[in-house]
Amino acid sequence: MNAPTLFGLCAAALVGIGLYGLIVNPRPLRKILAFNLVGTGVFLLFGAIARRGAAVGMDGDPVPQALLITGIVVAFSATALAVALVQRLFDEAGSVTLAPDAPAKAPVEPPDA
Amino acid sequence: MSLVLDIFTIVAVSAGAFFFLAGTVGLLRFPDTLTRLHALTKADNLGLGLVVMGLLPQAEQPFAVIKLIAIWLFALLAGATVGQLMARAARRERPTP
Amino acid sequence: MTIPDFLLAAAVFVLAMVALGLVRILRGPEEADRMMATQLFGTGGIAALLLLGVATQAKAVLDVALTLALLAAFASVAFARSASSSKGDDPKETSRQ
Amino acid sequence: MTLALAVDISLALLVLAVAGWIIAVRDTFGAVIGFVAYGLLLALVWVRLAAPDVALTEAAIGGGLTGALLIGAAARLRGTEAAARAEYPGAFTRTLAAVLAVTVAAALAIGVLALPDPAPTLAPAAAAASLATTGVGNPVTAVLLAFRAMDTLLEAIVVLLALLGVWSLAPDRAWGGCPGPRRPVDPDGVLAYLAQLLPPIGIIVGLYIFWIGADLPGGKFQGATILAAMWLLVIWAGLADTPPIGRTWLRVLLVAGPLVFIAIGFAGAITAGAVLAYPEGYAKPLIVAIEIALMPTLVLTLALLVAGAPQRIPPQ
Repeated sequence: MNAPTLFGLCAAALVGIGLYGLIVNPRPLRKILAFNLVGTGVFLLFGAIARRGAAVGMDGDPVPQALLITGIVVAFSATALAVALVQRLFDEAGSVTLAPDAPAKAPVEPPDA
Repeated sequence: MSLVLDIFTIVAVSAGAFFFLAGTVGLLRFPDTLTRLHALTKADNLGLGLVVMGLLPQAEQPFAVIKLIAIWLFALLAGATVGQLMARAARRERPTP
Repeated sequence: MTIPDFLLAAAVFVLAMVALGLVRILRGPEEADRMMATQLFGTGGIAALLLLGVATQAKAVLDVALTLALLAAFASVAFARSASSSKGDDPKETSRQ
Repeated sequence: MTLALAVDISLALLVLAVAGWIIAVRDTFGAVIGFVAYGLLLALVWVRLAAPDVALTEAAIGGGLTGALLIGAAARLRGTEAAARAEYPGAFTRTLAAVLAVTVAAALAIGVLALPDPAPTLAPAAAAASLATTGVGNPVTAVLLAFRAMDTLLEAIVVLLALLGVWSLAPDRAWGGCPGPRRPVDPDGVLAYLAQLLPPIGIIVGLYIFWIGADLPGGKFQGATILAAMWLLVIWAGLADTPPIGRTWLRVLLVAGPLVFIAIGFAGAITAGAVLAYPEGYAKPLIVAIEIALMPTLVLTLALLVAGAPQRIPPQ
C-alpha cells in the first residue's frame, strides 16, 4: 500500500461518488459539481499512474502530467460553458428545472444594471 | 547551532499548530458569526505566521525565505480583507439591533 | 524523532484541524459562516502544504503555497460580491439611521 | 515511512469526506463552498504525488477561478432552490444509481490494483525526444511544447471555442456588450483596497511563475490563471469594466496566441521536416516565443470565461 495505489483507489471512489451525484441530483448546478468530481477522479487516476512511472531521474512520468495540465484547463472551460448555459436557461425560463413537462413561463427580464 | 534552530522550529511550529487548534475550536464553539470571525482571523494570522517562522531555519536558499514571508503576508492580507467582507455580509443578513 | 518526522506529524495535526473546520461548514447556519470555514480551510491547507513540502523536500512547494495564498481571498471576494448583489443595500447606510 | 503514509491516508480520507459531502448536502451554496475546499485539498494531493506543475495548475484554477465561477452562479440561482426540491428521484432510482456507482468504482479499483508491476512509462521516450534537443529544463514544459505540442495547440483552441460558446449565449439586445453585471462599488471600501493592493504583486508573481516554467515547475497556464484572477479582482471591485466583446483589439489578442503557434508549427514543416517540429538549436527560443504569444490570449480567455455571457450594452 504505497502512495500511488492509495490515491488510485481514492480516485476510483471519487469517480463513483461523482457518478452517483450526477444521476441523483436534479439541479443542473449540482450536476456540474458532480461532473467535476468525476473529472478530478479520472485526473487523480492519471496522477497515480504518472507517479508509478517515475524513471530516468524524474519523480513522475512527465507525459501524463502534461496531459493533466491540459485536462484541468479544458475541464475548467467546459465548466464555464455549462454554467453559462444554466445561467441563460434561468434568464429565459425563470427556472432551471430539467424536467421535460415543466410549464413554459414567460421569460423573466433580467435586471439591467 | 543547528540544534538551537531545530528546537526553535519545534517550538514555533507547535505554537502555530496550537493556534490552529484554538481558531478551529473558536470557529466551532462561538455563538454567532462575528465572534467566530474573531477566532478565525486569530488562527489565520498567528497560526500560519508561527508555522512559517518555524520553517524559516529549514529553508535552504535565501529566496525560499523571501517566499515564505511573502506567503504569510498574502495570507494576512487575505485574512484581513475577508474578515471585513464577512463582517459586512453577516451584518447585512442579520443587522444587529 | 527527526525534524522531518515532527513536521509531518504537525502536518497531520493541521489537517485534522482543517477537517474539524469542515464541521462548521456543515452546521454553518449562514453562508458567511461557511465562507469563514473556507478561509480557515485555505490557511490551514497552506500551513499543511508548507509543512509537507519542507519535510519531504518536495519541489516547487513554495510556489504552490504562494499561488494558494494569493488566491485565498478570491473565493470570499466572489461570495461578498454575490451576497452584496442579491441583498441590495450596503450595511453602512443602514447604520446611519 | 509510516508517517508519510499517515499523511496520505488522512489526506485521502479528507478528500473523500469533502467529495461525499458535496454530493450529500441539501443546499447548493454549501456544496459549492465544499468544492472550493475540495480544490485546495487536491492541490495538496498533487504535491504528495510529486506532480508540482499539476499542483500549481490545480491551486490556481481549482482554488481560484472555478470557485469564483461557481459561487457567482450559486448566488444568482439561489431563487431556484425550493422549486427543485420536489424533483428528487425516488428510493428505487437512488439505489440503482448507487449500485451503478459502486460497480464502476469497484471496476476502477480492480484496475488500479492490477496495474502491471514494471510500471509502463513514457519518461525515457519523452526525455530522449524533447529534453535533449530543446534544452528546456522542466520535463513537463518540454512535453507540453515539444513532445506533445499538438495537445497544447488544440487545447489553446478549445479554450477559445469555449469562450465563443459562452459569448454566443448572449441575449440579442446585449450582443457586442459587456459581460457581467456592472454594480456600483464604493471606491473607498475594502474590496477596492484589496483590488488596488493585490494585483500589482499578483502580476509579478504571475509573470514569475510563467517565466520559471521553462526550467522549474510553472508555465503559461498557471501564470495566465493568476493574471486572469487579478484582472477579475480589479473588475469586481468596480475599478475597471469588462471590455465589450465587439472591440477589435480584444478579438485580435484572443486569436493572436493560437495563430502564432500554428504559424511556428507549419514553419517547422519547412525548416525541420515535420509540422510542430523545431529546427536544430532554435527550439528553446521558439518555445519561449510561443509561450509569450499565448499568455495574453490565455489571460483574456480565462478571465472572460468567468465573467460570462455579455449582459449589457456599454454607455456610448
